[in-house]
Amino acid sequence: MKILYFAWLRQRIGSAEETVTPPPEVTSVGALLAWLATRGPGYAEALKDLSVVRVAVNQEFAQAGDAVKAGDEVALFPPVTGG
Amino acid sequence: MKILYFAWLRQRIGSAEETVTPPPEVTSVGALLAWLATRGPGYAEALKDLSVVRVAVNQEFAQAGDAVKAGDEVALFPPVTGG
Amino acid sequence: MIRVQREDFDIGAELDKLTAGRSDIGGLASFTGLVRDFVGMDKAAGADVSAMTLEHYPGMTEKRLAEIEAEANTRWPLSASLIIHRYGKLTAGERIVLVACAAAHREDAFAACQFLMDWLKTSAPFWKQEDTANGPRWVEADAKDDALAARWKT
Amino acid sequence: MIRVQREDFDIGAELDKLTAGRSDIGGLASFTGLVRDFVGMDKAAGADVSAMTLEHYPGMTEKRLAEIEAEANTRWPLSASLIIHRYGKLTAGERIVLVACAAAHREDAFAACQFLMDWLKTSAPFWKQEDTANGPRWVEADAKDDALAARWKT
Repeated sequence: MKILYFAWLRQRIGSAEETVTPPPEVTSVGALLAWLATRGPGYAEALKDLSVVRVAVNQEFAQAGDAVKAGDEVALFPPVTGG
Repeated sequence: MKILYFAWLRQRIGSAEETVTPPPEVTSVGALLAWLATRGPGYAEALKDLSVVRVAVNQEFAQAGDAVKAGDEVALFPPVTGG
Repeated sequence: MIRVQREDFDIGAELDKLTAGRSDIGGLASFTGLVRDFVGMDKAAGADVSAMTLEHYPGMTEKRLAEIEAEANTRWPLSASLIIHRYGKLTAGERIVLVACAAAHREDAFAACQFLMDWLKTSAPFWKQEDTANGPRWVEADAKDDALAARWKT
Repeated sequence: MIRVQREDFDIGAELDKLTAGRSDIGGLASFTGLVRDFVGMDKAAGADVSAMTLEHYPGMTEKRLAEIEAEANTRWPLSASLIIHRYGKLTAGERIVLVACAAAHREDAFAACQFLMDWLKTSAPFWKQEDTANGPRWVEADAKDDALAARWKT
């Protein structure tokens, strides 16, 4: 599973992109975020307030209950501020 | 008093501009329109439906009750359609 | 700034001038009106229009446009505003009018731009005569424009 | 048409292309977003901004913009539409985004243009980091933008 990080999530986690293999019980966006938060202090810090974290699965906005699976491209980023 | 006509009012009356001296009792926009309508068949035709006639006195929109006097520039035209 | 002119205008050059050297502007809204080749709401149902002639009231036109622009600047905190309106004979596809409003925030720029168009449509002394397949025809005022302008009454 | 690019764009050339050779267009509404040199609603109260860096999500950005543009074309009868959004480092006064909508009638052009800006602000994956006098600062999403976008929910 490819994980992408943008904006301050990228900075706090210290990585723009990584390939991870979560345990088999991680089948939803919510479970994935909880698992990522255990990967280190930068992750825990970046993911401590999920109200400012948005997720896209395969480039579509996704909610905590949406499914994730091996091979997906999952992106984590703050609320968007373009325009 | 200078009278200007625009758009189809100009065409029906057959004049873009004329200088007139209405009788002294003509002191309002309404009275002026009534007097102009007596000046010929083109005028009567052009001024038969005042709901589609707009008036400006000295380049400001005016209503039937507003005053007119010698020396004024009075313009008669249809509802505007620019833009 | 307002301009009433026979000549065409260059949208890009006009908009660039409005924001040149400024860095307090967050948004620039603009509207360009063009000569449409059909009458009314529906292309299929409308008569063809090959050209139109815009008549105006020199003097009062400039005065009204300046008043309308001043009113927009009273209602919204604009960094810059512009109205250019042409007159004379224009063929289908030609530009008629350009309205642009710049502001720190986009809502103000959009609102002022729409306000200027709505007011201009209903209170600036211009009249359109269209050359249609059925002969020349004075455009009648559209009740829809009065309704749009009425949005801004305070 | 949508474009995501590092380079600047020429507003006049882009708008001219949109209407070139067309005579069924009555109105062209456009919005240009620029880098403002201050933070927040009030210039006097805000920190100075000398530049900003726009980060985006290549792939998803283009996809979202195309979806947003398609949605606008479903909601309004548009003759043409355009979204250009830049990324990378931009200094104060530089152009960020251009949105333009052409339609037979001005209400449709204006509404679609505002809709595109509101949706783009809240759902296209771009993030702004400002260089302020107090150091770099990630721009926070504005609740006002969510409210503006909520107008269009059906």
